[in-house]
Amino acid sequence: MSRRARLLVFLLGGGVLAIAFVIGVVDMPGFGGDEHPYRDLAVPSAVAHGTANVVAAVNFDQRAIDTFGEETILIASTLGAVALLRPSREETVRRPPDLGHTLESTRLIGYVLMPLTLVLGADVVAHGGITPGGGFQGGVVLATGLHLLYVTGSYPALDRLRPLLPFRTAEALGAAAFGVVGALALIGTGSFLANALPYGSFGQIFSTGTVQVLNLVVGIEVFGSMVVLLAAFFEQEISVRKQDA
Amino acid sequence: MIGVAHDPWMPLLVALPATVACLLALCDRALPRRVVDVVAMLTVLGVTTGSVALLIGAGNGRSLTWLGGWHPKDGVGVGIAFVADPLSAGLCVLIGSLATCALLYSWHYVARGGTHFHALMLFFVAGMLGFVLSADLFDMIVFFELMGAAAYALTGIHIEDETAVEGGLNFGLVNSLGAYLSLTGLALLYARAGQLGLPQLGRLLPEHRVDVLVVVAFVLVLAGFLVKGALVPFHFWLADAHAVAPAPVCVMFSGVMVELGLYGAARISLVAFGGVLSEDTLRRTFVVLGLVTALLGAVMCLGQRHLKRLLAFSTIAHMGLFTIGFAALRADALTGVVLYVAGHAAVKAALFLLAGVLLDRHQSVDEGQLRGLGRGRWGEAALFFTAALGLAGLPPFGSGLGKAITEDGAALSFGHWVPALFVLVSALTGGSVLRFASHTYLGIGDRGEPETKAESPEDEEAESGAPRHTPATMTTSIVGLVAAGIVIGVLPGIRGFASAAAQRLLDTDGYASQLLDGGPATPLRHDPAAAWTGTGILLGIVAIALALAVAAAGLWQERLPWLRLGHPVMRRLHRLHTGHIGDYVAWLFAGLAALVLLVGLART
Amino acid sequence: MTVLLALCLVLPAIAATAVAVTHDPERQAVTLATSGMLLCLLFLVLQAPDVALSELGIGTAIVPLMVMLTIRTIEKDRKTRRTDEDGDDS
Amino acid sequence: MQVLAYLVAGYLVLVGAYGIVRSRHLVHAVVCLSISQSGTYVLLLAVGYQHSASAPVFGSTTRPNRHVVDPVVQAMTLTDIVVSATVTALLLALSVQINKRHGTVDPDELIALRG
Repeated sequence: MSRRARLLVFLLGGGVLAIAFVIGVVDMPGFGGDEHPYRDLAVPSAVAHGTANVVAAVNFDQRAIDTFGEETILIASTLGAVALLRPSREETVRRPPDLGHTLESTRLIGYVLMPLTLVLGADVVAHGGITPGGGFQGGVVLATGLHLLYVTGSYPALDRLRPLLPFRTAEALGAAAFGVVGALALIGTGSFLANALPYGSFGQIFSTGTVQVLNLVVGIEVFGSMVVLLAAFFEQEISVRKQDA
Repeated sequence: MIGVAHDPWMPLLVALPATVACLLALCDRALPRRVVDVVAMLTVLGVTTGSVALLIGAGNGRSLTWLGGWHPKDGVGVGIAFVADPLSAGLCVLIGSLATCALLYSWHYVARGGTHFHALMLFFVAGMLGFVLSADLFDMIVFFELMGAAAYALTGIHIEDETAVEGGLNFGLVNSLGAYLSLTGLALLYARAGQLGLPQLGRLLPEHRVDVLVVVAFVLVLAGFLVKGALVPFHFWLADAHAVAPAPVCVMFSGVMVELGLYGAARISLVAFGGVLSEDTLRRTFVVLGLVTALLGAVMCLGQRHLKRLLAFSTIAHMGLFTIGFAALRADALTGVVLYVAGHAAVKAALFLLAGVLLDRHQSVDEGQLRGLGRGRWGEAALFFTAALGLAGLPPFGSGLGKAITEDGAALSFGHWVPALFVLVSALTGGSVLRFASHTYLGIGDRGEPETKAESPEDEEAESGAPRHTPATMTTSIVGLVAAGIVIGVLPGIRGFASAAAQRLLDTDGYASQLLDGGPATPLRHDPAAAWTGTGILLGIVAIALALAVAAAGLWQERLPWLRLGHPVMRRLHRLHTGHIGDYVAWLFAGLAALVLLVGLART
Repeated sequence: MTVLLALCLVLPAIAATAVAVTHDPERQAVTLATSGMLLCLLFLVLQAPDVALSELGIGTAIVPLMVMLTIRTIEKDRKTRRTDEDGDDS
Repeated sequence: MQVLAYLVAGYLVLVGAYGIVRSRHLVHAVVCLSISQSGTYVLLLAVGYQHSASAPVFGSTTRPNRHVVDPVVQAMTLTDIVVSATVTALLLALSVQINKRHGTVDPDELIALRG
């Protein structure tokens, strides 16, 4: 279709759908109402299992299979992206040229902030069950913290200081561990991904049973896969070249 | 009284392939190639035997497990359930066996290093199994995304082939947009019902007035599944993705992934929306979708010269037939659809693997270039012609039996145009494949004008550097699939299973009572119609005769001038399938708008 | 419906419109990052700290970085392709 | 003003799709897809919101109580943000390879190649 015809078809379809959506939305319960039946079930179940952060309880305890699916999507997509970004037959990977020049101030801020961010990320992962955040958010903070190296130094510095094998191992073992923990819970208590560990007193770090274990596992996996994913994009951009011959 | 069986081991069917895939992802470069093949094959065989055990465990009733031990109390709960009724367990067996054939075929598949082919295939299998077993709407969408992510990567895995990467992107973008629209629909349902499980939604939705919100939520939730099921006008991505994906991946796409779209739409429409949308509304909506899809797919299939694209449109046409069979909402028609899906999967998988063999040997699957190159390979030609006749509904084949029973049942709901349509579509699709086979293996028929713009560029990259003679693993998987196609049609036990699967799908009250209250399942009726009938065999023969006529017309079209009339229509339809991502999204929204009007009007 | 909440709702809509209408590749990453930041603010106001932190990490840091790297790879490849063509023509 | 949040969510989904339809650059189309998905986050969180309710995290100062925002929608949105990041990464990887093979990332030019 021509651009104009395509726009017309879309506006027609989108318009009718938008009108139906608006009419439908008016019948929905008002914004900000206090009628949330699922919350009234989820909050006591989370408290019963000693998990202060109810979102973490829903993610890792009550609807844990969703998070299992999510982590499997993460490793499957990272694997797919790495496979799609591999150098093709007529390309080679050359040592990245060291041509970046960074201001002294950014270099200083980078070196100061990097360890800080890594500690913050580890803290967000560790306190997943009791404070906002958790395995996934902590893993992302850790990955972005590591890439401060790229901002401060240059890509060769980043390339030297983060060998990929440990991160690929972290990613694969983290994702596999999620299934293994679920299977252990199945053997232990007879239902997959059940919260099998004893719950201590409410609000403590280790009082949330398998929620804390799964948080740790997801944190490791997300840290690994984000680094591997960004490394694939960096490599494609900086060091993959067509063979000259 | 058949009580509900608790089977807590069910989630291992999903966890096992995912975990093995993670370990393979780590060390598949370090391990020798044969070890990776064996590990992947063992995993898939384990999954298949587990699915068969699940099927036997479910028997004629259902087996279920509440994950994490979160059982519902008086109808509502926080947990998610995995349910295996005969239909979902049967689909798990289909997924496992197709994956086994695909991996057996790719035994000599020298995928370049670093492609993680086997790990991605195992993630793909895990995603499909999770999707089939889950009884929670959000969980289905999560596994829908997992299935999609692995499929996008597998489609574009041959990055040296420019059509593969483009097909992968079209496939990825449209399917993801469909999944996000399903999520929007889910948010609307959650706002009203406050629960996410299918049986819970089925019980809570009727407590509110049936209004525009229900219609919009129904259409939006179905969007992702209609896109995956390649129903018109959401089908455009399928031809692009199938024409370029490697043969073993196409086996999984056409064999079972596309059918899962219809399975998801069926399960949600019956269980979640059964109480708010009348059966007439569902009938009218799905029969219109099925009719348009079947006709467009069959006509487009006729005009294709690229074998994989031809088979892709044949899949779209058959999806239309399955949708009409489902739309009848009758147990006997659904029994036929279950058999038809199984038979079609076996035959279509065999044809895609044969396409892979041809692509391997001649680096092209274009009808013009392959003309006469297949002479002398009688074994391959025999397999090709048998599979093509099976596709057209030859009586001993499962697809023939499925077609006969489906058109018989659907005719009671919609009238006698249904058998005519089934015969016409089978003839057009089967005829196109027969024409291709005759051109390639017999070298007969007109020279035909050389393809002006070769559909597939000549230097289409060889799929796998396999040696010129076809290795044994490839032929065994193809022969196995064709044999399975026949066994499905002949073995009486399979018809019993199909009848149980159909009745359990329609028994939505039993589904809800077994899941939420642990009540007994209603006993099944014995369905005598699920067998070879006189009219069924007769219609099958007519379809074959028509298919041969279509093939002959295609072979010698220069001598039949009146065929010229069809060319302008064909050209306009062909120009509609542009491959432009903007077009696909525009058609997606136009289709959804039309569906909202159709469902809205059908309801009043 | 406080004024703050209404403002926090309208701002991401404006940012999203900006992203949808800017066709210039260089500015894709920046507009996406601002849209991610505004969404993060909205999620904070909607009392969803977990989601805000996650949107901050993904929508503002990692996805825009990937978008920027992809665009630079594409532009670099175009430049080398153009210099090769100039090389052949001259 | 009861439905402003829902309308903004619907608008985000539509404007993302509009961006894809009008796009001249594949990366722009992928970015608009993630914008369209952020519409579902806003709709989910708007459905779960409750006036003057606090975040669903309890601690030493806030005793566990029911007067909190719905945590389930937040868990669902978290899962979708992960899905958004990963699908965007896959589609960006594909667009890099498309540019390598076809020399262009403009959908109009891509279909001109295919004829």
